[in-house]
Amino acid sequence: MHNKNKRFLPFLYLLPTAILLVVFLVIPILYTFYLSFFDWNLIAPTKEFVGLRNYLEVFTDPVNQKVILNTLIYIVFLVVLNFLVPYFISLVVKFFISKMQGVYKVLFFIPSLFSLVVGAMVFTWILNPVSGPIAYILKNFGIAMPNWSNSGILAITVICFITNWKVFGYNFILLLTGLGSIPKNIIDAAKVDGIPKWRLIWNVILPMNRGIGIYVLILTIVQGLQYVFTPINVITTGGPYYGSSNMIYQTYLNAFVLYKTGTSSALAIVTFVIFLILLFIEIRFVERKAKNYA
Amino acid sequence: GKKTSATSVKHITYWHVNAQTQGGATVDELVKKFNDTHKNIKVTAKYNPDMYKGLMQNLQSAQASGKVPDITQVGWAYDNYFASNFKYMTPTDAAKKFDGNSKFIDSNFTKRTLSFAKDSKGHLVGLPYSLSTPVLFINKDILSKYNIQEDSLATWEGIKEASKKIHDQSGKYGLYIQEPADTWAQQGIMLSNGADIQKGGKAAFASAGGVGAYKYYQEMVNDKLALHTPWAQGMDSFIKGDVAMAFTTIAQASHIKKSASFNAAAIEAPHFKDHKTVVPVGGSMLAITAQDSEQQKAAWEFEKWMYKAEAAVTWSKGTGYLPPTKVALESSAFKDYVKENPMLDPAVKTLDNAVPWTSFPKKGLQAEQAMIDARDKILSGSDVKSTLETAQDKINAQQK
Amino acid sequence: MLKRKINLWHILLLLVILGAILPILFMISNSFKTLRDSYGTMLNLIPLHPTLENYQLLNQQVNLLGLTWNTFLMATMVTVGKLLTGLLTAYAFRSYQFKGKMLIYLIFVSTIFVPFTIVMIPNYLVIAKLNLLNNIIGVALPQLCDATGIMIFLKTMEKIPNSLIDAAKIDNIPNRRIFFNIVVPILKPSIVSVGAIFFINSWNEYVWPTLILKDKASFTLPLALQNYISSEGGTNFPLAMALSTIMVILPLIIYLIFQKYILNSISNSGLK
Amino acid sequence: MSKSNATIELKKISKEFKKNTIIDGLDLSVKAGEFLVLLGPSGCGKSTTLRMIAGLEEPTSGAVMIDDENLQEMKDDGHTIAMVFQDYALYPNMTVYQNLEYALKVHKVPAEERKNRIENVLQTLNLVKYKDRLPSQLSGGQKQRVAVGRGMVKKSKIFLLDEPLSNIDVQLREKARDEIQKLHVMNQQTIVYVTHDQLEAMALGDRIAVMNQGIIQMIDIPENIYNKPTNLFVAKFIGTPQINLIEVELQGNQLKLAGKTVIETMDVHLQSQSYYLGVRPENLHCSKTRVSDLSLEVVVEDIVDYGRFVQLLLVMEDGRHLKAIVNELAFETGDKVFVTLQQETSLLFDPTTEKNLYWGNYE
Amino acid sequence: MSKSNATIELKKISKEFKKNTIIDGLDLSVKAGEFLVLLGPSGCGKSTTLRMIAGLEEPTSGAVMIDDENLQEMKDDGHTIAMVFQDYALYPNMTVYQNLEYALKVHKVPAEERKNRIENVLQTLNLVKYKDRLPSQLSGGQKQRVAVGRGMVKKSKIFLLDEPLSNIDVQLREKARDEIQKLHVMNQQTIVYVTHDQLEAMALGDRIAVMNQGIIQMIDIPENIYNKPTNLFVAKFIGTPQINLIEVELQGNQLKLAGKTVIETMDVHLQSQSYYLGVRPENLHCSKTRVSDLSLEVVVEDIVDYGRFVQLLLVMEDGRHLKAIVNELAFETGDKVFVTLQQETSLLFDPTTEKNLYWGNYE
Ligand SMILES: Nc1ncnc2c1ncn2[C@@H]1O[C@H](COP(=O)(O)OP(=O)(O)OP(=O)(O)O)[C@@H](O)[C@H]1O
Ligand SMILES: Nc1ncnc2c1ncn2[C@@H]1O[C@H](COP(=O)(O)OP(=O)(O)OP(=O)(O)O)[C@@H](O)[C@H]1O
Ligand SMILES: [Mg+2]
Ligand SMILES: [Mg+2]
Repeated sequence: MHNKNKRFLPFLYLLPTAILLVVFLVIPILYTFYLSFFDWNLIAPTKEFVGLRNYLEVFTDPVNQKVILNTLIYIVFLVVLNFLVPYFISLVVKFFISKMQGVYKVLFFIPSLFSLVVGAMVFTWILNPVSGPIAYILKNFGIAMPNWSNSGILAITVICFITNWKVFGYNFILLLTGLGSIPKNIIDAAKVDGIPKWRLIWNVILPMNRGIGIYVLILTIVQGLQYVFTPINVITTGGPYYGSSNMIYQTYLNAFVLYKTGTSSALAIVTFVIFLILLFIEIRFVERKAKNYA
Repeated sequence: GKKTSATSVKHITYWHVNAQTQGGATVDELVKKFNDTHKNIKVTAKYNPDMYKGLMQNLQSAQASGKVPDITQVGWAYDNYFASNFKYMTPTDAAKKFDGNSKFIDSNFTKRTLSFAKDSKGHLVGLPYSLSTPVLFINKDILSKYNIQEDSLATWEGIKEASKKIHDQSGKYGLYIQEPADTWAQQGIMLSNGADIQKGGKAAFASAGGVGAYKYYQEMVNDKLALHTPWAQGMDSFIKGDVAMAFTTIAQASHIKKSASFNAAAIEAPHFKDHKTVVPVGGSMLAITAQDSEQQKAAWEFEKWMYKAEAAVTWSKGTGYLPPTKVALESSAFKDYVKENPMLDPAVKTLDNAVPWTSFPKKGLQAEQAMIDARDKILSGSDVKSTLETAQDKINAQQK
Repeated sequence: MLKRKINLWHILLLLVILGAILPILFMISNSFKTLRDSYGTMLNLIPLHPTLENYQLLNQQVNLLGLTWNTFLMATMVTVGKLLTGLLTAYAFRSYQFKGKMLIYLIFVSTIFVPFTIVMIPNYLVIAKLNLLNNIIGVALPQLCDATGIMIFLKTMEKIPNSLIDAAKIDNIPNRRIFFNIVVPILKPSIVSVGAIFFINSWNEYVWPTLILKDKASFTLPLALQNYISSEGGTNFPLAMALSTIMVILPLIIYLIFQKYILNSISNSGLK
Repeated sequence: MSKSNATIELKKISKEFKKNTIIDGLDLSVKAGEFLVLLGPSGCGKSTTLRMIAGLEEPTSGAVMIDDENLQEMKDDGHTIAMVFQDYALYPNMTVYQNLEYALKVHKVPAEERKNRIENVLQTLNLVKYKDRLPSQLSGGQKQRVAVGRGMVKKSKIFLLDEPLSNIDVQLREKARDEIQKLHVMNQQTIVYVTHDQLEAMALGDRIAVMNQGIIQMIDIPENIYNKPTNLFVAKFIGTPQINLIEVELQGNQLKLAGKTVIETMDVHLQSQSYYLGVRPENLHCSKTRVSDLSLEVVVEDIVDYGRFVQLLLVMEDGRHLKAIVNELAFETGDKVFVTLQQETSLLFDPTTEKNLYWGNYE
Repeated sequence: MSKSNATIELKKISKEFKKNTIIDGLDLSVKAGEFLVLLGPSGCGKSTTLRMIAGLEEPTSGAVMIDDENLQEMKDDGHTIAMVFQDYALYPNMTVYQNLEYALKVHKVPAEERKNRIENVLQTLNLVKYKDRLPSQLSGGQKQRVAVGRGMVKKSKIFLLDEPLSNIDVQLREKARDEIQKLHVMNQQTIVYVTHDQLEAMALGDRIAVMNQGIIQMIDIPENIYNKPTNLFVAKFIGTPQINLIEVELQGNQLKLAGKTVIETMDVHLQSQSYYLGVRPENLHCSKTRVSDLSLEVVVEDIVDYGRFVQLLLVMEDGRHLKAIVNELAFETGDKVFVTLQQETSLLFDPTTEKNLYWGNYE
């Protein structure tokens, strides 16, 4: 058990992952970082060095400012729809009902099996503000459905709802699993002590489930911003006037529609930095325990 | 035997944008036919999703990796961008090199048609392959219900009146103008109000004509006479009978025919009073991107075959586009086809009023984006004149 | 009083389910409608003139079996690859102390936070250099870079008491065997569930394959869907819905088979 | 507060888990203010019974009555019952102090009183210096004390404790045991206390209920449990070292062990046949010299000196073993010893029903 | 197999966890074939010490020597050491049988022998009918037995057990204890056995090491641990009920309790000052009548009948309490009782160093 060559064993285990990461992640990121200092259209033989201009543009161009603001709005919506709502529902399922838990779990998860492309298609049809089923039904009640694709905020809402449809079940299960690992005896103890449920949830359950909670929260933001890419691309292409675009989509737009790799890379790097800040938060609160294993 | 023939076979790849719903099957069919009749050339057709933008995107990556296709279908909007960023062989060169003359080009295409495929320097980049024009699709059931004469729809003013009538009585929208990720249709409206999009390599659409056209459009939207929504949803609404007229590409014809449960028809693109109809042409050209001379030769041969009347008409039927060559347009096969599909008729007629799709020499894609942005802003209510001027200035600044 | 409250919760939950399931029913029902009907009788969940026409058309136009096989192959490669690397990595972190462990771990975990747009182009170039364009492997490789598995496995492994590994160490069980005889079996539920989720996600992967796969013969199902979505030519909605329905069959089967595992993944890791 | 305690009555309680009957028709009534100990081997259903009293588990059939009210229909205000869980069940995100305070706070006990009660309990349980620690920073024994404290602080009518001292070391256990007893004397709560430690049971219980396999084998005051076990199970389960059980023959009035008469009885109403004779180790009278004709001659095989007493392992001629407890280390391994049985301290069990036959002078 | 046991020697072992010194310069040597019990309160470092012997934890300083070889440099073949973990550490994916078999299989013990050994152990530990169950289907006590079995089956030179019986009920514990002892007699392994149960320690240990706060307070044979504790800690930790500790005054040759002479000593080399007098409860001689002038008059405050013995809580005139153990229930609460101390069974501790002063006839 004190064998010397076992020192290298962990690195052997890490090797496959490490190679993959270096080739497909680390080097590409460095390359993108490099590109963010140039003006280039992806294929021209020369790249023009522009220093920090691309970064400056990210923060000064009104369109980019709008997109950054949108990104924040997306985050708020995603957190509410894809995190708070599933969390609430998982608490309800865990603590407030006793029957049918299994059925709910099974059904909630089903949309997660679908591709977002499918989701985006189906929802554009269903939500067509003039001639979709919902619009027809609303019309019968004399309500005109707002033309959501013309309003940035409404478009964002709809797009978030579409990702919500897909992600809800997954997050719900994750959170429910976290709640499931809370020892039953604690709930029993509170029951004997006559502690009201919501109070117990607020005072004990949520703090105990904080690890997985924050994990899901950050996942919701980071992956959510990427998930909305597909519906944006399929439905609004970022419109009206960048009203539904976010930083991820804008990165794509700059790279593959406008062929401004410099701006695109700078945007990507800024996005990455924002995500890293989130990562830092997650480490602070979730991975802290990782240090403890002996 | 087999081995020697195998070595002499040239493999070429053909990149296109035709989805299954839009002629994809026809492309496969044509390619198969060509391969069957040409033992020494084998063409592989590769479909690129997301239309010309998607294809261009893939071509970028391909170029960067050095694995380019041999023949590429390039949308008009990417004309200049393609010309200045990719390596290709011009049809003129190909004809000279492999035929020894340019008879093929001259005899098949009109001057006007060829002009669509020229870059800002006037060089031919590829051969026009598919042509389309915007037309006005109409829901005859609605029109007749509200007693609207088709003649009155020749002008935008007439359309407005008709829309008003329809809207007032039914609450339905009168008009939908396509809103994809380009301003093709909107340019058509401006051109039909006597405006120029570009003049001497500079953007010029913020003229009185351009502003007037957009003001018209904006008012229509504000008054709920025209529907302002992304393309797919707009067309859905038209097909479901919630919008009476749709100003969109002729390529939609067969879809409308197959889906609509009402009496649908098409009429020529309208114009403003005192002006005549001018529309930018839509569609694409075929460019030879092969680098090796043998490949280029095979590509050229494939191209020429594709332009044969029979092939061109077949393709047209499959895609809903108009054929590019004189021979094909005048062939009895195509004429019969138009007879069966009267919606195509106005499109063919409009071809005579078509001009090249404006494509700015520098940063053309960003220029197009600026115009899209202007459209979106105006439709969300911003001041027409200043918005167009800002966009124009922005584009012109990029041209320096 | 208590009983009525519970009923209210069920109503809420049923509403949520309705929101989740109705679009799916809508999708399936439209796949059995003709194009015209899908516009005309959109609201009918039960088709007025049920037809298999879309499925037949689909079968004629694309090689469904081939598409499914491609997708399956790709998803399987990604799943197996991710499970293996994930397990190995998590195990290394769980059971060894070595220099730079925390740093390496952080680097690994941070990959979850890399937006895909950042690496798209460089990755494309790498795949092209490796001559893997138009190849399922080219689609699969970059997808392997995902630390989700590592994180989940590590979290599950942390629940394995130290003394369990210690007990094996005392008995001088070789590491390899500790891994395969003890750790992997204990993790089986989470391996199955994480694997199923990997598979389903990869199955639906869309943006990246679009870039790599050009040849129709190598398409995966989501790419084939593109064939029926066209802005210019109009979208054939019922046909697209038919393909969507076909697309979801395998994930659904996998889900139903492993549903218990997936839903209970971590909580029932056999340890308590 | 109205009354400081309540009666508990279990009426024909049964409990099944997945078709396995764990508790089968159990009847039990606990008087107000009584200290009842549930004693039994691991897995016999003690915790399950307690959980049903706490309302955490619903009986499959039967009813739990608290002060003659059906528990199922009672509105629980959180004041009636306090419970200490076998596995602590501390709120992991709260400090020791907060753990004790939480229920009181929720139920709006005035801050002043709250503080007093908690401080008191902390003192009693030797937890003062840990009061700001989180449960994860405590040792098992400390956690268990906190769990007990959390129950104590509530001053409920009924206090249920599920093996609350099993992880505490003996010294502290003795102290905690004393404290629990004091608490009971002071507060007069009705206490049901689960343990598998018989010393604890003997020391604490007003009455002890000995359970096995979901059935109460005997319920009585500690002395009777020890001296007059109703059946073989109770006899074996209580007392350490275990009671000696030897197969004997009853012939008329005489009790014969391996053919040799060891006791001559009067007043037998039993059939002449084989029985089990039970003698507690301390009742085996050992001497170096023969006391009477009835004395058995055995050899000392092993000696364990526990300090206060000495345990002898004796081997009979036929190889069977007996354990005896003596107060002093008067023998050595290999010594010959004479063992004398006394009728008063010997029990006789029916070999088939395993019931105590109460011969001799009992009953 | 060469030899069936090995010596263990800990040389100036220290262990820190995050700057907290848990073990501080501990020296300990265990003879080959010895049964050493590590006894101490919870958290004193018993498990840590054991884990260092097992090589699971590296000492911060010092060395562990097995048969005079440094453990750090040894190639472990998996045969030398077996260990039973406090928290069982059973492989959850293997049945009981597979758990026992696993290490043997990996180390290629022949199938026949493997089977024999395992069957044997299963029998011994009463586990035969559980052999195909998974650990999750076992009760705590059953799990612990499996854990012990897994260690037994290996027949290693050194067998380390970390509180292996703490979750087993008393009856089974007694049996398991006997089995472990038998096992030791048979296999002659070197055993280090951690417990906080002193009866277990007394019954099992060849020697007992009493630990507190990472320091070995005393290491000796059980009798000496009980009768001649070196310091106050050991005296208090061993024996239940706890030893009575009373502040007394030494005046010349006389020992005075609350001013009254209770013992007249000869041969004192101690200063006249305050000391702690320690008397085990069973050594307090209680009688209804005054035995001598030195007898103390006390009142019985409480009586607990444990069956085999009776515990009296006595209160002195000045309110201080004493506990006494008597064999028979001869007193009643409120009775006046005369307590007589005997010099031979009384210990004297220095109030500052807390060391036993070995007055009287010891040493
Ligand atoms: N939720 C459950 N599902 C199935 N069986 C259970 C459940 N809870 C308890 N049991 C079984 O019921 C029996 C009694 O369990 P219980 O916990 O009441 O025992 P106990 O007397 O408290 O034992 P211990 O002294 O070990 O705590 C055991 O055999 C146990 O396996
Ligand atoms: N990995 C660790 N990190 C920090 N402190 C530790 C660690 N392991 C043990 N300790 C501390 O070391 C001390 C001794 O622990 P150890 O487990 O040896 O106690 P023990 O004597 O076995 O107690 P018990 O009888 O409760 O099992 C305790 O105070 C404990 O909190
Ligand atoms: Mg229990
Ligand atoms: Mg320990």
